[in-house]
This record gives sequence, structure tokens and C-alpha cells, in this order.
Amino acid sequence: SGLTGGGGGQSTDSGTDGGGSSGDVEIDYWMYFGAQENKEMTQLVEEFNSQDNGIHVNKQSVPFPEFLNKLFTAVNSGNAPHVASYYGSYGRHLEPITHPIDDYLSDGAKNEYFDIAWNNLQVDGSTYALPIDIHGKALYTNDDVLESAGVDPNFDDWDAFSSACDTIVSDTESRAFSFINWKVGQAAFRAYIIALEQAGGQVVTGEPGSYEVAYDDDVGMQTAEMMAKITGEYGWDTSQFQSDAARVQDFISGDLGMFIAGTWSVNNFENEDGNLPEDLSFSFEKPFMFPGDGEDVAWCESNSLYFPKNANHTDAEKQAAVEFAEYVTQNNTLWASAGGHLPAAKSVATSSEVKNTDLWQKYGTIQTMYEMVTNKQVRYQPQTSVHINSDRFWGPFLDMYLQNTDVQSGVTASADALSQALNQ
Amino acid sequence: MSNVETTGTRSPSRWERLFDRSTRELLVGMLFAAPYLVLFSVFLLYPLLKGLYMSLHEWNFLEPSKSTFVGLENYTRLLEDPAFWNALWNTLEFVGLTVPLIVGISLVLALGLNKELVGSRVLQFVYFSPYVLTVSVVGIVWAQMFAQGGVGTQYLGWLFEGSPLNSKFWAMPAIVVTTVWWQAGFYFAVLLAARQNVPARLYEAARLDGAGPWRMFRDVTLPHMKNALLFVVIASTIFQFQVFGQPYLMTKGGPVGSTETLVYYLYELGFQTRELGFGAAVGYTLLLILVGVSMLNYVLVGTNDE
Amino acid sequence: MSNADSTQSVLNRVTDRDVLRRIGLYAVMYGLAIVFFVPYWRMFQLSVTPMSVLSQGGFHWIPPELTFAVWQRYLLQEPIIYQWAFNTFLVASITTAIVLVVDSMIAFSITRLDWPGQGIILAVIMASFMIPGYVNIIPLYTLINDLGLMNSYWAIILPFAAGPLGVFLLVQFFRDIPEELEEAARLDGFSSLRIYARIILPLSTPILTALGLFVFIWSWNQFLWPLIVLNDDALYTLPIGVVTLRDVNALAPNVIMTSLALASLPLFIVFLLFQDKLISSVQMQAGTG
Amino acid sequence: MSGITIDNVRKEYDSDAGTIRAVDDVSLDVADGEFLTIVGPSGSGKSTLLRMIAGLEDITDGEIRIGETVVNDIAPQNRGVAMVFQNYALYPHMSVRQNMSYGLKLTTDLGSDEIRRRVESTAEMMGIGDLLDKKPNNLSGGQQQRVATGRAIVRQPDVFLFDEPLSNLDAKLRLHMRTELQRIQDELDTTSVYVTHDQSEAMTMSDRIVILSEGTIQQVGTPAEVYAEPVNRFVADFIGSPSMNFFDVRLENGVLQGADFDYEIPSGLASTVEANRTAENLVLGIRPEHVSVDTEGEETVTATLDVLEHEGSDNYLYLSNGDTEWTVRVDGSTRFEWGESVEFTLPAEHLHVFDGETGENLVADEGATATTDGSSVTASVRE
Amino acid sequence: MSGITIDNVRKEYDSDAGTIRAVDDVSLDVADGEFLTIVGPSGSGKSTLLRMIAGLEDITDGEIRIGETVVNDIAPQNRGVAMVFQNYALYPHMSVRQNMSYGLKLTTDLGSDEIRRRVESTAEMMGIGDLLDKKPNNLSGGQQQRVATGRAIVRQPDVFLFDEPLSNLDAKLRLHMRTELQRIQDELDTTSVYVTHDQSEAMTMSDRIVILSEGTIQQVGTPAEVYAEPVNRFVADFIGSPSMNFFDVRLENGVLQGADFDYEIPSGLASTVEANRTAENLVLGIRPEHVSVDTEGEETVTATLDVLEHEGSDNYLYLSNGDTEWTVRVDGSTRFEWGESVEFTLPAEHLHVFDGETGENLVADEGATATTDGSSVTASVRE
Ligand SMILES: Nc1ncnc2c1ncn2[C@@H]1O[C@H](COP(=O)(O)OP(=O)(O)OP(=O)(O)O)[C@@H](O)[C@H]1O
Ligand SMILES: Nc1ncnc2c1ncn2[C@@H]1O[C@H](COP(=O)(O)OP(=O)(O)OP(=O)(O)O)[C@@H](O)[C@H]1O
Ligand SMILES: O=P(O)(O)OC[C@H](O)CO
Ligand SMILES: [Mg+2]
Ligand SMILES: [Mg+2]
Repeated sequence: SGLTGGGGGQSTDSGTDGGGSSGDVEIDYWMYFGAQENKEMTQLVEEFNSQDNGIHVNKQSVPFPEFLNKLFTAVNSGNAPHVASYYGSYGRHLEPITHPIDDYLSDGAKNEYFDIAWNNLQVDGSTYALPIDIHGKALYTNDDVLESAGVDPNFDDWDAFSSACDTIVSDTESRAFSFINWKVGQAAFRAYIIALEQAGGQVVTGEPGSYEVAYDDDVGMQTAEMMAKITGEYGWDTSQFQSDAARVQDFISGDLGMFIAGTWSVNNFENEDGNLPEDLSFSFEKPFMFPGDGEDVAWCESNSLYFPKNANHTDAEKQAAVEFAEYVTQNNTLWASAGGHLPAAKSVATSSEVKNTDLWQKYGTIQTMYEMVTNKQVRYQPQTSVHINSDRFWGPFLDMYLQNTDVQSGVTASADALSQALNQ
Repeated sequence: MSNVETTGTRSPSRWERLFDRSTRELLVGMLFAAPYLVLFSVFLLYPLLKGLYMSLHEWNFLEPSKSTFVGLENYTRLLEDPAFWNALWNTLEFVGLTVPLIVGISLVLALGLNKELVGSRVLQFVYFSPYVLTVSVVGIVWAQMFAQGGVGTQYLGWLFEGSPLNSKFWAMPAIVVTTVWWQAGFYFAVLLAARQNVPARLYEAARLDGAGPWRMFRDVTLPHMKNALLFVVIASTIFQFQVFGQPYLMTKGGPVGSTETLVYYLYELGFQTRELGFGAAVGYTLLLILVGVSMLNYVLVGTNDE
Repeated sequence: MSNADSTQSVLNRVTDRDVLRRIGLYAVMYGLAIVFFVPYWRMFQLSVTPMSVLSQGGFHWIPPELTFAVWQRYLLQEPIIYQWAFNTFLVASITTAIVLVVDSMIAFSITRLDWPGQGIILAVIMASFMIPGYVNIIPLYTLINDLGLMNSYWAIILPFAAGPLGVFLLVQFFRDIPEELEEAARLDGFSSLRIYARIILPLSTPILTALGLFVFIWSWNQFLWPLIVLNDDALYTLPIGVVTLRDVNALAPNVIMTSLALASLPLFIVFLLFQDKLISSVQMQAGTG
Repeated sequence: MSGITIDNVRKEYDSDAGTIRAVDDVSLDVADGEFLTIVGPSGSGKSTLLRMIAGLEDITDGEIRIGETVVNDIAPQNRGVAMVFQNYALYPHMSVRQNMSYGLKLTTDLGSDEIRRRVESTAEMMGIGDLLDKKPNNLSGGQQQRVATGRAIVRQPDVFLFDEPLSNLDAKLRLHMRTELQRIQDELDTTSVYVTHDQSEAMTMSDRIVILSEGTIQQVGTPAEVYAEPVNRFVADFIGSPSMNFFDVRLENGVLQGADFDYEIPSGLASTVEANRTAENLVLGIRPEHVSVDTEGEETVTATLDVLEHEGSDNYLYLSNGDTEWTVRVDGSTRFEWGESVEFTLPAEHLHVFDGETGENLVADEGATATTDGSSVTASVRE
Repeated sequence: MSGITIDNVRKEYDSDAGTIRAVDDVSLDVADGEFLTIVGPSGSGKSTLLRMIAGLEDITDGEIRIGETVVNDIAPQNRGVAMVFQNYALYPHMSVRQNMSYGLKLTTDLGSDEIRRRVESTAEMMGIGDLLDKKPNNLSGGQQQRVATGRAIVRQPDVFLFDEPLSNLDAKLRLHMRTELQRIQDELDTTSVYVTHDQSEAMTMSDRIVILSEGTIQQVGTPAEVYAEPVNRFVADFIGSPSMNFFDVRLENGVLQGADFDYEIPSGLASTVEANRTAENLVLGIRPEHVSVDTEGEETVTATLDVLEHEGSDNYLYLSNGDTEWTVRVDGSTRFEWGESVEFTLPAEHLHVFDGETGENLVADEGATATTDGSSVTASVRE
């Protein structure tokens, strides 16, 4: 691309994808995927382009931290792409800049996906996106560590879990358990939801569109306290974070027995050659050990494809965009085998290619996720109209966990900021 | 000299007859000035005015025409926002720590390198070269230095129990150290030039007058470097006031907002939550602060010049 | 070192105290140099340390094993860094060229031609010196957006080229070019354009080189603004490219450090080639302050 | 080739402190082929006047003609003038050849062969034939000066203008270049206006000298005239080195009464003074070389020797009586002792008496017409 | 107060191009109270020699004594010297008062009252009493010069050292400050060593002059001696302005045969030349002021007038016959026409004949001992 590489709908970009024939409908696609996921998505796009269907997709990588911002600007300046990836539960937030696709969907598309994923994409009765996957967070255990402490990784309740943690701390050199996997507010938010719901609490109450902050009640406060005690009183984890990804590092090297992380986190275990380390044995357990008498549910999310507004887009292009999205969301076995995600399309999720992967068979990450989805043990975060994952709201939780702030003021600061944003 | 082609007086040309001298100068002058003036007015002056305008509105990003005029509300909100005061305080802390360190270290480097040393070119390279690095390289390398297994934690870990970037107290000093490493070379070069411009004769006169090394420094070197030192103080103050890259890359403003600086705050408002009107008000406030700082400095310089 | 002669004669008087002082000086200067050098060493050292060593934890000044796999990967297999380097080079070169041409033209017009209002215009430009770049980013962002320049290099180049530093430096320099030279040229029949192109510009090569180097480096190293206005990773410049590489490779210090080292390399080479010019350009800048 | 006529020319600059009148109502004729020097202290308006002739400054008021043409509105390059600047103003990035040929290229239709020929023959004449391909920075001061002069000559202008062309050279070279410039002017016979603040340069080089002060002409005349018959104290002081001795005196009965001496003057002289003077107080002036230590006259002054300076074949005596100090030049062979009393006379034919108020020379002959109040001055050219 | 003895002193600098011998085996006595001037062209080692006396440069070889003390290893501030620099080297941020008292404060035990008194009386003497509270940058060049001199005087040193102290002043002021410095030295009677490259300054100011060239002493003597009896062609050329006329000649039967003239010289002179000379070719020298246009002698030379320069009361004639050029000074009242033939004589008592190889003056009287090969030179002080 030249100096004016941005351009409008008719992108001139042709670097990465083989050319479609000149009569093709050209589609721009923005995605934020990095590392493994980027490779696989690229492969999917190439696959799609190589089909003789009169559509050509130009993909662009946009860095995640700036993604939303850039998308808003692009829509605003009339430069938006036809398709853009984002979280499924962001429908309300993205609603002003995307358009519903019900008119363009092929018949029965709805039935291709797990219901929970499909329903999550509805805003006021319209479909705003198609889901690529359902990814969730659960409990990774390093089996070597657990073994050397003589601990069995089936935790039914908080007591069993706590004593296991105490044993690990006392009997091994390793730390027992980290509540978060990445030094970022979003990781704390996602893990907190799991514990909060098991304790019977909620992030917000009310209906989409009129949410009220709820986690500043007793349950929310107690759950936050539990979280902070992991690095405090309990001594299961250190309040230091040596780098953004330090917990992953510790887990692989056996310095950490267990942590809450996503299905896709296995990607981060890979070494330079793209393989999982041979001497690492781990499993992926349902994270239903937190105290309280709420429901046993875990947090989940879907990478999804949205359709930004752009007055320059023709109807044919919009149609082609949806066609492309259906293809990518319904033919993505790679997304599981290499990306570590549970595909959101039922038939893909249960295909033999997916079921035969190590991740399903040996490590059980995708399998566990599949079970939780089919057992209705996962739940999406609230569909707020604000950018709820922002550090503005969840930074305080990270700070509580790192013992940089006390629980009371951390929760209050977080809740105040979110309330204020929700009421704007 | 009576032959051909002497440079005799000639009559005025057409261009000369068409416009008088001052009109011609004006036309030619504007022709030369125009390209920059266009750039300047479009990309500097206009945004400056527009920023003021935006700061008086609740700015609708998607549909600017739906922005509503709110008067000074953004400014009053700003003054009531604890995050603003936190960012201001953090920025002052950063500047207050960084500027003296930069001045001190660059002065030491400049005075030392003014002597003839074996390998002075190499030394100069080492001191100055960090300045040509981009903030992303600097920030990431130093984040590593202060992370697990990094040099900083390895040797100074006892100070801050693990990584300083995790500590409310030490995160800012860590960013300060990073910045000093990055920037000191620039000011070192400035001060070195100033030192080398001190007339050698003065040291000889001072020697004959019986001055020792300290006296020479105090009575000859320092007074001569005064203007350069003032430049260093002013320039680094203004530049460091705008610190953004280091906290963005090293701490994301944390822990507990202890490294959230004014520009970082501005960036979040403008580009994360897209409250552009409010962000513009922050920008203007920053401008006022910096103009105040410069004024103060100019006053200081002014009274010091004889 | 203009006053080396005096220092020399002072230091030649070999007494014990002078020797001690000299040893102390070397200790301080080389000590500081080593401290300054540590980050470079760590960057290089980590870039050649294999993951197997890194995941053990532990601290090394010299890694027990070496691998150049990551260097190979970025130098040979994944061309993205070349792409970014090219982009950065393009942006920095165009910016530099525009600044040199446009700034020298207006500086010429202000110092060498005589027209009403030039004083006021110069004053306004100089006053804008006080406006720090970041203050303007929000309105500038909406402007770039309105102009449809998002995700294009002009979005980086044009605002940068509007800065007053070059005008400031060149006005100072042009003023010091003897007026007689221009008058001699006028008597010789030079037009204004010819005086600009044939007299002023050739005479200003030192300052133009200095300014050019400076602008080039600044532009090369821009971070926040390209981060905001560029969307497409194929369009990225090195400084933001390496940050996204970090986000993607957060686990692998050797990968990150290699990319950082590669990103720093071009300017390091420039610096090595132009050390004196660059340093004197810094000093010129200060001279105007 | 042509003369220059300057008619009631005025130049005002606007500055913060109000209007500066740099040149005030100056009128002057320069004859065809004449070598005219303008001298005066710094800031007296010499350069301004020259630059108005060149066209580098606008003329506020009045008219300048070169030959028959009024040039007020003609661009510099079209006036047929060439100028040599104090700092030579050579284009430092061009070779000597380029420096010399540029003006020809731009202002004439000459072919490049012809230009080459002219440049080379001029360079030969200036003795810089072997420097043609060097850059000015590689030349010595004297060589640069020659190039600058050559650049002016090669254009074969009607008028040469020089603005302190020698002041950047060291003393010896300056002396040498004076001679050289004179030789060239003799040869080319081109009308020349030469600005300097060095009176000795002016005295040695010119056909006529114009003495400027504060923008107005003080006197115009040949070197001999302005030396021997300065019209006022300013000129008397400015011309000659060391300067004329001045003493505040009164005239009583034909006796000049100074603070520390009395001196009787011839009655003819005394009555001329009486006739012309406007004030009670007068100033007596006599040049150091005119004081005579041959004490043959009956009227003498006595003073004590403070310092004796031996310069070449001359001795300078610095004498004092009371608060009055005398500088006297005597022959180098004369012997004096420090502290000795020296007796000397003031030959009447060399005495100048100035009016204490107007500064006018009360005993000047009427040869050169001149005024001190800025009104017009015309003088005929010496043959 | 004390004299200075310089004994076989050498100074070498190491440079990239090898060792530079800046001062080569110089020996010299400066008497107590003497005013000695060192002259020589640029790079001849004047400053280096002076700075070794001051202690600002190490002495490579040899010995320097001030009074009875060998100072080679004594720090500058303890040598009892004070120095005045070319650019004055005033501390720009200190007031005149502070500049002057700084050395006293650091090197003496004087109370601040006493220092104040001394500074003020010195300032009075230098005529800068009312400038004491100004900063140097606000002073004129002449005032700065006075402050720099005052700063040296106030320390009441045994020895004053001056390194071209007047060369930054303009011509008139330079003349004036010469006289002033002489007066001060007469008054204080402090041993002074004064470096200049300006021979006229050296001639007018000094008790004795040392002429340096390429680090070696050419001649030491009073101004009159070096003017009248230069030991070699270098000195003859360097001293005097305008320079001596030189002509390549041979001596045949008592007749000097130049390219364009023959001139018979007295037989005594001829035989002295014959006795001393080492080479066939000789150089005849005569100063412009010694050429005589009174054509009374029978032996004359004739040449054509090219240029006449009128300077003050003198005329300089630039004459030529063939390729030989003559500069002649005559009285200002003598009239000559351009192109006229001028006949003149060369008085034998003013003729110099130099050896074509060694440059030595073959007819110099034996008054001043001097050599050209750098071996030691001693000369007694003129009274
Ligand atoms: N461009 C200008 N603007 C304002 N005033 C000026 C300008 N040029 C000259 N002057 C003023 O005009 C007067 C005459 O200046 P001019 O340069 O002609 O003097 P000069 O006799 O050439 O002096 P010098 O010997 O110093 O060159 C001075 O008072 C000077 O300050
Ligand atoms: N610090 C130094 N290092 C090397 N060479 C030097 C140094 N100082 C002087 N020289 C050399 O020594 C020689 C004598 O220099 P010096 O300064 O004494 O000459 P000078 O007679 O004072 O000349 P000028 O009239 O130019 O001041 C010169 O060749 C000079 O280049
Ligand atoms: O974002 P940058 O690179 O301009 O950073 C500015 C610095 O953070 C100031 O210290
Ligand atoms: Mg002038
Ligand atoms: Mg010297």
C-alpha cells in the first residue's frame, strides 16, 4: 500500500492474499488476532479466497489495544471495513456502528451454532454478528506439581481446594494457585465473574440497556476479599507480577501449581517450534471450587464477526460479507485444532477432526469446554453499552490482587467508575 | 571599455513596470512562505483553535453536529476528577525526579568527557546513543530489566521485593531511571558543547590568580555554562511533562494509577473512552500548565541575563 | 576539544594527586559507561538465549547456550520487520524532505525578503514553539479523520512537518549569512528564486544536514501518533510494530529482544555514520533555545 | 562610462526609536573617470549613500543619475554598476571562475566562450589566473580581495563601487592592495566611488575626498585641500594621523591665550579671526608635523617631554605643560631625554583657528566651497 | 622585583605530524625593571616562550629563573608573575572589582579592606575608577584592556607578561594604549615581557627587542640597533614599515650589479663584504626613507614613477626600472608627476649587504652580538 493505504471501501490492498479474479466483490476484513490465531485466521481467509465464489477478502491486522478505537474512527470517517472481529457480548457497545444482518443470513443459519452463542449476539431482536468460537476460563493444573504434593485435582468444594493449596505450599517449592493468568484488568474481571456467580452474586442487575452495578454488595465484596487473600492471608500466590505473562511462565516451569486461564492459553505454552513442551503434563478442570451457593457456571466469550456501517458498501458487498462470515464460522476446524478454541458451530465442534486433536483427547481443554457448554455451565458477561472490559473498571481488581489497594476501596472505585459510565 | 557588451544601464523590465518594488517583494515573499503557512495553519493552528472549541462541548464523536455546548463544564468536571489530580501529581513527581537527575548526570558526563580521555569517542557513543532509540524499544527493554530475571530485580530486588513496576512506590522511580538513561545523552551533548566553549584563556587567568579545581569550576565553568544549563532545565522540564510512552509500555499507568500521567490520562479519555470534549479540556489544561512553566522559566532566564 | 591545550598543560604536571584524580575520572566515566551499556547487553544477550534456558528462570550475564534461531527467523523467514523498516524509512524520508524544502522556503522569505507582516507571522510561528505536541492530539485526530487521512502516511507526515523547529533553526542560520552575499548576487542579476536555490541553500548545508538528521530521527521514532492513526499492520512503522510483536510474543523474551534489536539497528547505523553531525545538530538546537 | 549625479538625496530608516536620517540631503557630482572617496566615522552614512547608488537601498528623497539616466527605479543589476564589498561577498561554494562569470551569464548575452575569455583575461590582469578553479575559502585574504575586484572588473561596468574593500586585510597587505587598486583604476579609468573610514586610505588613493558626518557632507576636495584647509574642526580632526593638536583659547589683542600658554599671532591672521568668529571661545589647531622645534622664531612654547616614541625614521614627542598635552613629530635623528624641557614654535602658515561654537575654520582659504550645515555641496574635479 | 634568566630553554609539542619544536634552545636575560618585547611572525614561538615563563606550559628542556629562583617546577600562581592576555580573559560574570580582587583574595592574606583599597587605587590609576561595578561585557575594548592591565598591576607582581594585549583594539586606540602602557611601566618600573607581532609596537615601546623566527632568536637589541643594524635579512625585512627594498646583486670590482642597475660602493664597504661573504650572490638592502632624491652624489639610479601615495606629510613613491621596483619616501611637499623619471642615490652609510646563502648582514657593525643559528644570545640593557 502506498501513502494513502487506508482508503475507502474499495481497498487496494493485495499484498497478503492471492488475487481473486477482477470481477470479484472485494471485502475488507479487520481482525485483532495475534500469534497462532492470526496464522489460522489467515489460513481460513486464504481458503475462502481460493474458492471460486466471486468474493475476495482483504484482511488487515489491527492491534488489539487500539482495535475498538480504530473501528469507531473508521466508521465515523466512512472508511469502515465490511467485517470486523470483536467479542460477541459487545453487541450493544458496537450497535451504533454496525448493522444487523438478518436480511443477509442464509436460511437456518441460526441452527448451525450453539444456542448460547447465537443468543448472545442478539440485540433487541436483531442479529449483529456471527460467532467464531466459544472460549472460556477454567482451572489449569500442573500435574507434576500436584503429584509431588500428593494432591488430587478433583476439587468439589472450597475446602478441598484450600487444603490442596495449603498442601502444595507446604510440601513443595511451588506456589499453589494464581487467580489470574495475565497482568491485565480484563483477566481479573473474567476470573472474578466465575467466583462471583458461584458465590451467588452478579456483576450487574437489570436488563440490558438499564443495568445497575451489583458487585459492590456483600457477596461481591466477600468474593473480592477471597481473591485478595490468595496473595495475602492464604499465601498461595505472590503479589508480584514480574512480567505481563509471568504466571504462564511460572506454570510451565512448575513454579506454580494451578491457575485460572482460558482454553486458548495452551497457545502460550508452546515453545519456539510451536509444540507443547514434552515434559509438561497438565490438565484443564472445570473451575467450580469457589465458595458460596451460587450456580456452578464459568465465564465464556465468543470471538465474533461484526458488520460495521459504511455508506459506501453496496448490498452485494454486505451479502458477500455475511457469506464470508458464515464460511469462516462454520468451516473452522483449524480454530480448534491449532487455536485451542471450541468452535461455535455445533457440527464443527463435534467433527472428528476436532475430537481427534490432542487438545480434546490428551489435555482435554476443548472437551471440557464442550461439556460445560452443553451442560449450560458457562455464561457470557453482561451486554453493556460501555466498553466493560476496560482497565478503567478492572484495574482496581488487579491492584487488589497485587495488594496495592485494600478491597473496600478497590471495589468501590471500580463500581463507581462503572456506574458512572453506565449512567452516561 | 567602449566596445560591446558593457553592463550599461537598462530600462526596467515588464515585471518591474507591472508592480512596484514592494508589491513584487510581497508576491515573491508570499510564494515562498505559502507552503509552510498552509501546513502550519491546517495542522497546528487550526487544531489548536478547534481544541478550544471542542473543550467547551460535550463532543459527539460519531456525529459531531450533535455535540452540545456545555460551557466550562468540562473544566469544572476536570477539577473535580480525582484522576486528574492524581495524574497531575504523578507528572509532577516524574518531572521533579527526572529533571534533576538528567541535569546532574549529563553535567557529570559532559565535564568528564571534556577532559581528554582514552576512548572518549566510544564513551560519547555509549552515553548518547540511547537517545536515538524509540520509546518502544526503551520501554520494553527496561520493563525487562525490571522484570523477573532482569538486572534491576536481580541486584536491587531487596529494595522493592520483586519488581519495582509492581510497587506503588517504586514504579515511578523505575520509569524515571528508564527516562534518564534514554534522555541524558541529549543533554550531555548540549552541555559538552557549552563546556568546550568556555575560553581556555580564562582557566589560565584563573590559574595565575591562584584558583584550584573547585574554584575554577565555580567561578569559570559554571557561570559560562549557565545558559546551557538553563536550556537543559527548561527543555527537559517541558519534554518530560509530556511523558507517555514509558508508563504506557511499562506499567499501563499502574499500580493503582501511580504512574498514570497527564498525557496518559489524556490518551485514555481521547482514545479509549472517546470523551473528546473532556479530553480536549485536559489538553488545554496541559497547555496552560506548560505555558506557565515556560513563562516561569523565561522570567528566570530574563532576570539572570545581564 | 578546543581547550585541550590548557587541560593538557595542567595535567602534564605529573604529581601523585593528578594521577589519583585521573584514575578517579576514568573510574567514574567508564563506570557510568558500563551502566549505560547494560540495557544494550541485556537486549542482545536475551535475544540469543534459547527458551529452554529462559524458562528455567535464573539470571545470567552470559547465557550457557546460544541460539541465533530468532535472528534467523526475523531476518530470513518473516519479512515483516523489513516491511516495517521500509515504511518507517519512507515516512521519515518524506517528512524530512518536506521539512527541509518548506521550512527553508519560508525562512528565506522571512529573513531575506521584505514584505509587510512577516514579523507577525514569524512571531506566531515562534510562539507555537511553546505548544507541546501532545496537547493538540485530540483535535488533530478529528481533523485527520475529517480529511480522510486515517491509516495513511500523510496523517503522520503532515502534522509533523507543520512543526516550527525547522523554521526557527533556519531563520537563525539564514540571518547570519552575510547580507553582502545576497547583495552581490542581486548586482549580478540573480532572481529571488536563484538566490534561494544557488546561494542560500548551498551555503546552509551544515544546518540543513543537522536539521534533516534531527527530523529524520524524530520522525523515525514517533510512537503515540502513528499508534493512533495507523490501522494496518502492513503499514506499521517499526516503533509500533515492535510493540505489537511484544503483545503477540509476550512470553518469549528472546523473540521480543530480537525484534527490538532489529528495530534499533537502522538508527544505530545512522548514528555510527553521522555521530559528529548528529551531536552537533543537537547542539545547534540547544543554541537556539 | 559615465559620471554620477546625486541630487538632494535623503535616506530615512524607520526604527523603534523613530526615524533615523542616515543620509541627509546630499548633493554631489562624480565626474566620468574620477576616483572619489567617501570617508567618515562609523555610522556617518557612507555605506548607505553607496548602496543607494548601487540600488540596494531605496532612495527616500532626491534623485540619483548615472550618466543621463535617473536610476531611482532601476533594479541593481540594470544600473551598470559593480560593487566590491568589505567581506568580499564571494560565493563560497563556487569556484573563482564561477564567481567571476555568474554576473556576465545572467546580465549579458555573451556566449560561454566569450565569458570564459573575459574571465581569464581579467584574472590574468589581477594575478589570479592560476586560482580560477579554487574555492574562495582556500584563498588568502589578499587573493580573495583580488577575486572580488576581478568579479567587479570583468563586468566592465560604468561605475565601480567599493565599500571598505581593504579593511579585512592586515596592515602590510592593505598598503600593497591600495597601490594595486590605484594602478587598476588608472588603467581602466572607470568612475569609482570608494568608501572607507580610514583617512589615510582616502588621502593616498583619491582624486577627491568627501567627508561625511552624521549623514551630511562636511567637505569635498582634493586630498591636499582637505589636509591643508579643513573647513571645520571635524575635518581637521578626522584627517591626518596622529590627529591635530587642539587647544581651547581666547584671542586677546592678537594673543592666543590657552590654559597653559600664550601665543602671539600675526595681526593679519588675528583680524581674519575676529572678522569671522561667532563666539568668544576659539579652538587653536596645529598638526604634530607642523610644530617646529627649530626655536628660531621669537614666540615659543615650552613643555616637558613625557614619552618619546621612535617610529621608523621619525620620533614622536608627547609633551605637556600643566594640563595641556602636545604631540610633536620630529626627525628620528634628533635626540631628546625623558623629562627634558622642549621649546617650540607654531608656524603661522600652519595654524588653524576654529570657532568655538560652529567649529568652522575661521582662517581657511576660500578655495574649496563647503558647509557644515548639510546644504548642497559642489566641487569641481581636480585635473 | 626581579630579572628573568632563560637558559637553553626548549619546548616541544607532540602532534600527529610528529614533534613540533616551538621554542628552540633560547637563552635570554631580562634585567630587573626592563621592558623587553618579543616580536616575530605568527607561529614563531612568542606565546610559547611567554607561557613558559608564566608556568602555563611545561618546559621541555632548560631552565627559567625569576630573580634567583628556578621556577621550572613552581606553580604559576607562585611565580610572582601577572599576565595580560590578548582577549583580556576577564571573568565575564564578575564585576570589574571582582575581576581585579580575585587574585588577591586567593593568593594573599590581605584583608578585604586592604584589597578594596588596593583595587580602588589601581583602578584610579588606570582611569577605570568609575567602572568598578560594571561587567566586562558592558565595557568598550579599550576599557576592557585597562581592566585586564589593572588586574595584573593590582597584584604587584615581580614580572608583567603581556601577550599581544593591544591587538584587539582599533588603530587609534592601539596607538593611545601604547603610550598609556609605557607610562605605567615607567611609573611602576616592573620587569615586563611583551609579546607582539607588530614591529611598530615593538619599536615604540621597548627597552630591548627580541626577534624570534621559527623558535630561535634572530637578534636582541635596542630598537635603534635592530633598525639600524639588522644582523640578517630576516630582521631587516621584519623591522620597519614599509619594508626595506631588497635587490639581488653581485659584487664586481666594487660595483653592485643588479638586474636593472649598477651602483658603485665605497671600497671600504666592498672589502668588508668580500671578507665576510660565503656566497657569490648577495642581496642589497636599503630602507625607503634612506633613499635620497637629492641627486648630489655622482652615483645615481633612475626609475620611473608608477604611483605616488600621499600620506600625511610624506609622499611614498613607487618606482620601477625594468623588473626592479623601488619604494621611496620623500617629503610631502616635493612634487612629482606620474610617469616622471626620478633620479636618486643610495647613501653608503645606510646600505645593507646580505649574504645570498646565510642571509647574514655582511656590513653590520659588531655592536650587538647576535647569531642566526639559535645559539645563545646575550645583550646588555640600554640605559
Ligand atoms: N537597515 C537599516 N535600518 C536602520 N538603520 C540603519 C540601517 N542601515 C543603516 N542604518 C543606520 O544608518 C546610519 C548610517 O549607517 P551606514 O551603515 O551607512 O554607516 P557607515 O558610515 O557605513 O558606517 P560604518 O563605517 O560602520 O560601516 C547609522 O546610524 C545606522 O545605524
Ligand atoms: N598546544 C600546542 N600543541 C601543539 N603545537 C602547538 C601548541 N601550541 C603551539 N604550538 C605550535 O608551536 C608553534 C609556536 O606557537 P606559538 O603560539 O608560540 O606562536 P606565536 O609566535 O605566539 O604565534 P601567534 O603570533 O600566531 O600567536 C606553532 O608552530 C604552533 O603551531
Ligand atoms: O510517546 P513519546 O515517545 O513521545 O514519549 C515521550 C516521553 O515519554 C517523555 O519522557
Ligand atoms: Mg559601512
Ligand atoms: Mg601567540
